[in-house]
Amino acid sequence: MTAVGTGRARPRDLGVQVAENVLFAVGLPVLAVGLWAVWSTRSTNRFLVGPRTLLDAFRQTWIGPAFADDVLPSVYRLLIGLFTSILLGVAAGVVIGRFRPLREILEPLLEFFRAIPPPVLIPVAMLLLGITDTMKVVVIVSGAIWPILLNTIEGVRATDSVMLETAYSFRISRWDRLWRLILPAASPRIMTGVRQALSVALILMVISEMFASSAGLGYRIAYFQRNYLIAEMWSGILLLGLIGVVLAVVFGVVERRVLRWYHGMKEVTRA
Amino acid sequence: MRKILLGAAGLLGFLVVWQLIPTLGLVDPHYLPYATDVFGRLAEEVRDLAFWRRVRLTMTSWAIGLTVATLAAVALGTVIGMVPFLRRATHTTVEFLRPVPSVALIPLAVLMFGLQMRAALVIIVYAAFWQVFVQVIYGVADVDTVARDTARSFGLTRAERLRYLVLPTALPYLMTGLRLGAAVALILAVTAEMVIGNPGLGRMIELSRSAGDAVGLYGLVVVTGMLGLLVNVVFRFVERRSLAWHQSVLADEATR
Amino acid sequence: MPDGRPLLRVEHLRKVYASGRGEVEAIGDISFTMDPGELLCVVGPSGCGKTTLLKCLAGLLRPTSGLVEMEGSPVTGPSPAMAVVFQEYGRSLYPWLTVRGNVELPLRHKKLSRAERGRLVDDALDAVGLLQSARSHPWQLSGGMQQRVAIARAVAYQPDVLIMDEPFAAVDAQTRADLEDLVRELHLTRGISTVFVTHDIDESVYLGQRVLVLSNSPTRVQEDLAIDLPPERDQLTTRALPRFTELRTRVYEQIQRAKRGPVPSSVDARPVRPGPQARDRTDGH
Amino acid sequence: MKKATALAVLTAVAIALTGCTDSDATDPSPGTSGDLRKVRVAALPISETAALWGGIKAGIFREQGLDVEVVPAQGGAQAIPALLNGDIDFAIGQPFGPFRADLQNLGVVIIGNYASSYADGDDINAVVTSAKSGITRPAQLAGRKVSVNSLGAAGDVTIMAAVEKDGGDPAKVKFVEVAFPDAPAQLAAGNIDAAWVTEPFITQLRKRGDVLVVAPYQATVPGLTTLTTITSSKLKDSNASLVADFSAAMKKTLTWAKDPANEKDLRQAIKDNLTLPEAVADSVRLPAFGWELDRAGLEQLATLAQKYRVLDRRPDFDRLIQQQ
Repeated sequence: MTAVGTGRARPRDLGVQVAENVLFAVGLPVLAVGLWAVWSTRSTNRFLVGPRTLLDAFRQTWIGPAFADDVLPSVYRLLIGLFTSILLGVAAGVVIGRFRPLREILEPLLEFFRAIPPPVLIPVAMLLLGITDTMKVVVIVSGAIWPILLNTIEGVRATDSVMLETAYSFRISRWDRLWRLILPAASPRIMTGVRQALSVALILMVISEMFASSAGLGYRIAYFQRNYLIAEMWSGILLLGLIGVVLAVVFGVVERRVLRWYHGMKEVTRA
Repeated sequence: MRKILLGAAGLLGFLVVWQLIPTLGLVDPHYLPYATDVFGRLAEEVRDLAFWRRVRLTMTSWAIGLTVATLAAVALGTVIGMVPFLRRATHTTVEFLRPVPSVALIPLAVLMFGLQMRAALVIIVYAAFWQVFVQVIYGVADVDTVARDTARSFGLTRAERLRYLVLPTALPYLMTGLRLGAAVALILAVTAEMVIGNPGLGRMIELSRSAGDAVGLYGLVVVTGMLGLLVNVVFRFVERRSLAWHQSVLADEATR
Repeated sequence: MPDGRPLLRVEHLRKVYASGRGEVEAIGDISFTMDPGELLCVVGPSGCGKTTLLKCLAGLLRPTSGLVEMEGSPVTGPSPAMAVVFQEYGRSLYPWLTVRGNVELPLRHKKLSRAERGRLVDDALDAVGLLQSARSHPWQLSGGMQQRVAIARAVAYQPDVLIMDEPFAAVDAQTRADLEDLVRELHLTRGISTVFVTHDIDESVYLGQRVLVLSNSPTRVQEDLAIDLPPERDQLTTRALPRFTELRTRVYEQIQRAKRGPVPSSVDARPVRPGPQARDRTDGH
Repeated sequence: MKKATALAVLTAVAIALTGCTDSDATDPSPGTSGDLRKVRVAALPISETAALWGGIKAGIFREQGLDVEVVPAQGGAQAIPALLNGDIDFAIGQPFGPFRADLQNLGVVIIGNYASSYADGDDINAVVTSAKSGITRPAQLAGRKVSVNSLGAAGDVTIMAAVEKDGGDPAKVKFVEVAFPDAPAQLAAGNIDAAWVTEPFITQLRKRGDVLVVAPYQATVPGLTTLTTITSSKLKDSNASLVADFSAAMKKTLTWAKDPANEKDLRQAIKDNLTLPEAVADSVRLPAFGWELDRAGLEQLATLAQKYRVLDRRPDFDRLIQQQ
């Protein structure tokens, strides 16, 4: 990666290289789990469990009907909320970003809404919408939309003036201007917003279920905790972590695809 | 000037719309109280020391959490960022732990620490840590290779390199991380109070909700928004200053 | 355009920008005409409003007063009969599209069959010698090649007038010479009418059939000079011709005079409110 | 410009702060607090806690040499871990908290009762439905959506028992979790068919025309305890005198609270500690306070819980219940 320490520049055996990469990737996690396993056999803390117990609990708790009853609805709401946020955030962001007076009128207001810690909107949503699935989705949207909206506005606003003039001079249609100029030009910022929205949405999915629910992942974890089902609770935390990781990976793949030009361009200018 | 006027007009317009919605009966005032009532209540609240005590409690756990997270992130981030071996070895672990939503740890924190502030701190620190840590790693990795080689060829020690090369480069990144971390820490400070029930603004929100006190609830939402805004503004200012300093230092070096 | 009417007619064009500290006159009074198939170079000192003039021609800016007429009808907005090549190729090509995508984009709203569109794109890319880079992204190409893409895009658009705004100001000398020859070649083989704005005197003489020298503040046409060099030109021999040197000297003198200020004999020179010199971003180097 | 703004804000704050009130401020404590032992007690922020607040204000705990701090807990879920790691010394909560803690051998003991429901007359909790639902008796709850504040606790267990007793199928009741304050709105919106609520919501709902279906405690285990006093076995073993003194004070407090002469003080305590509307605080029905545990009732509750598979085992009552 760096210029330093490239003493061994001669091409090495491919197998060795792959083995080394794998070792680096799994070395620390394996070591950590090993230490954890050893430690758990000696620990007397009743709120911590060993990896074996955790895995058993995970299998028993989540593989089966609980997956369809608790996990899928949660994930479904999360995805609906996220996609709604992206759709609304980008659409509103384009309008506000393109129209300067509107932007100036709304800016302080939007800054304020973004600054509200999203979980405090849960009680408000419960008041206005009752305890329904719609409310949970609305809560997710009302928290996740701000980073997307504000980043889209910023990205649209910063669309290069020469690119815009090019579009005007070639009489490129409104439609093409939106899809082939403004949105692509703003896409790096939009993706930044979506990445932030991802973690906010996940937090809100969990919290809204801890508050007002009789099902769902968040409710289930809180339920296990209330009943001192420690291993099951840990398995829920693990599952949430896995969902977070999967979301991050999927996002990473999408981002790399959508922003391939951007990363390529940055690499070229850096070189 | 025009911007300020338009912005103020926007805020005013929002307040008028808010006031009109219950006035016109679009939404029951029990669920969406009048803006005037909410701000009236707020005006009362800010004269109540108990209110400020709650603000202090929330901001104390925020400040402690952010400080602990930042110190840990800077220490770990600098070490891991400077040693390529560690960077490679920790990569998967970091990528796995980072997206874990910190609220997932709330039940665990409750079991471990019950109602103490420490339960909230666990969650705040976990969330804020990654924001700062990742930026510090970026910052340390951003040290110019030429500058690094120069430093080596002049025989600067590790400590000197850290002091004169790595820290100045990483500082703006750190400030960005700090801004992001501060916002996240506030979200979780309030969330923890709502869910765990340790005292502060968050618990007050939960209490207002369970007492059916919509006016108080909306007032507190406004207050948390203001706090969030304050945190954003202050940290953005600090970040901008640090960037300016950074660039002016570079310019200085160039003219010398 | 067999009827002998001018292709482009500019009459008493004036452009005043309203700025915070009063009005700034970018163009005082410009009049000229251009015939079909002509290659017209516009030169002038830095900050004389060349880019403003060009934007008025292209319909990107509305003149304060005066008239721009294209084939007998006034230009009120971007016209399908014109294509612009901007100086900043890096900012006028879209990095998320391939070379082919960039060239094809302006054709999408023209009512063409897919095959016809493909043929136009291929033809334009071939003309600038970039057919084999069609699937690359602009940022993967060198600066000169990127400007070729921009030229191909303009050519594929099949304009009646090609407007080029200091297109080669940001490329190195060798590339620049190649690109100049490309413009000459396109003009000769395809007969595209071209308005070429530059601040480079040699370039204007080498490229143009006619050179329009603009004066500074208020901007007017200082001189309209026909370039009577042979149509077949090349970098070595043409530039070595004594006539080339004469013309070059002539333009140079005019520019020096232009820089010194308004010509006293100017009838139209109107008093202008004092203010900072109008400077377009693109002219400000 | 910036400085001016900052100055303006400061001035505004300063003006706002002059003439401040302090709603948290407690009355200056009479007598010395020098040799008082500090005790932290977790309690729910509900009107039932009035007895504890009132007892403290009346100085009953101080007489026993105790300086009590009431820690508001969201529920047993937070209180019991806090109890176990020594963050608090005692907790007042529903019996299912200690039941479950005992099943996990966490070392929790119930040292006394706190409040119970009424064996006859209006009870302190009930299942309420809207008039148009057509539900009039417990058996009709089968197949309907009924809300309780916390699943897997005394609410759903006694409702299922009441349904079965009335000839309905308890397994067919669909329980959902809705906090008491949210239940009226949910009921009105039709998201649930019936709601199990406490006071003041029973009164509030009946006033708007909703109907009472059943008081499940009264219908199944009359006079069932609602809140118990718990501590950790560790504290009980290591500091028996503290537990004994606290128990003595609690006993006195609950006796004091039962006396109708002190009702005014109780209602004042509610107003001081909760943000309830004045009228509600004056009318809310208070439970039957008392220190003596009804072990038979608790065992019956556990039996029902086992029957309806809310608990998979039976708590060890000899270990769990240690009446002081």
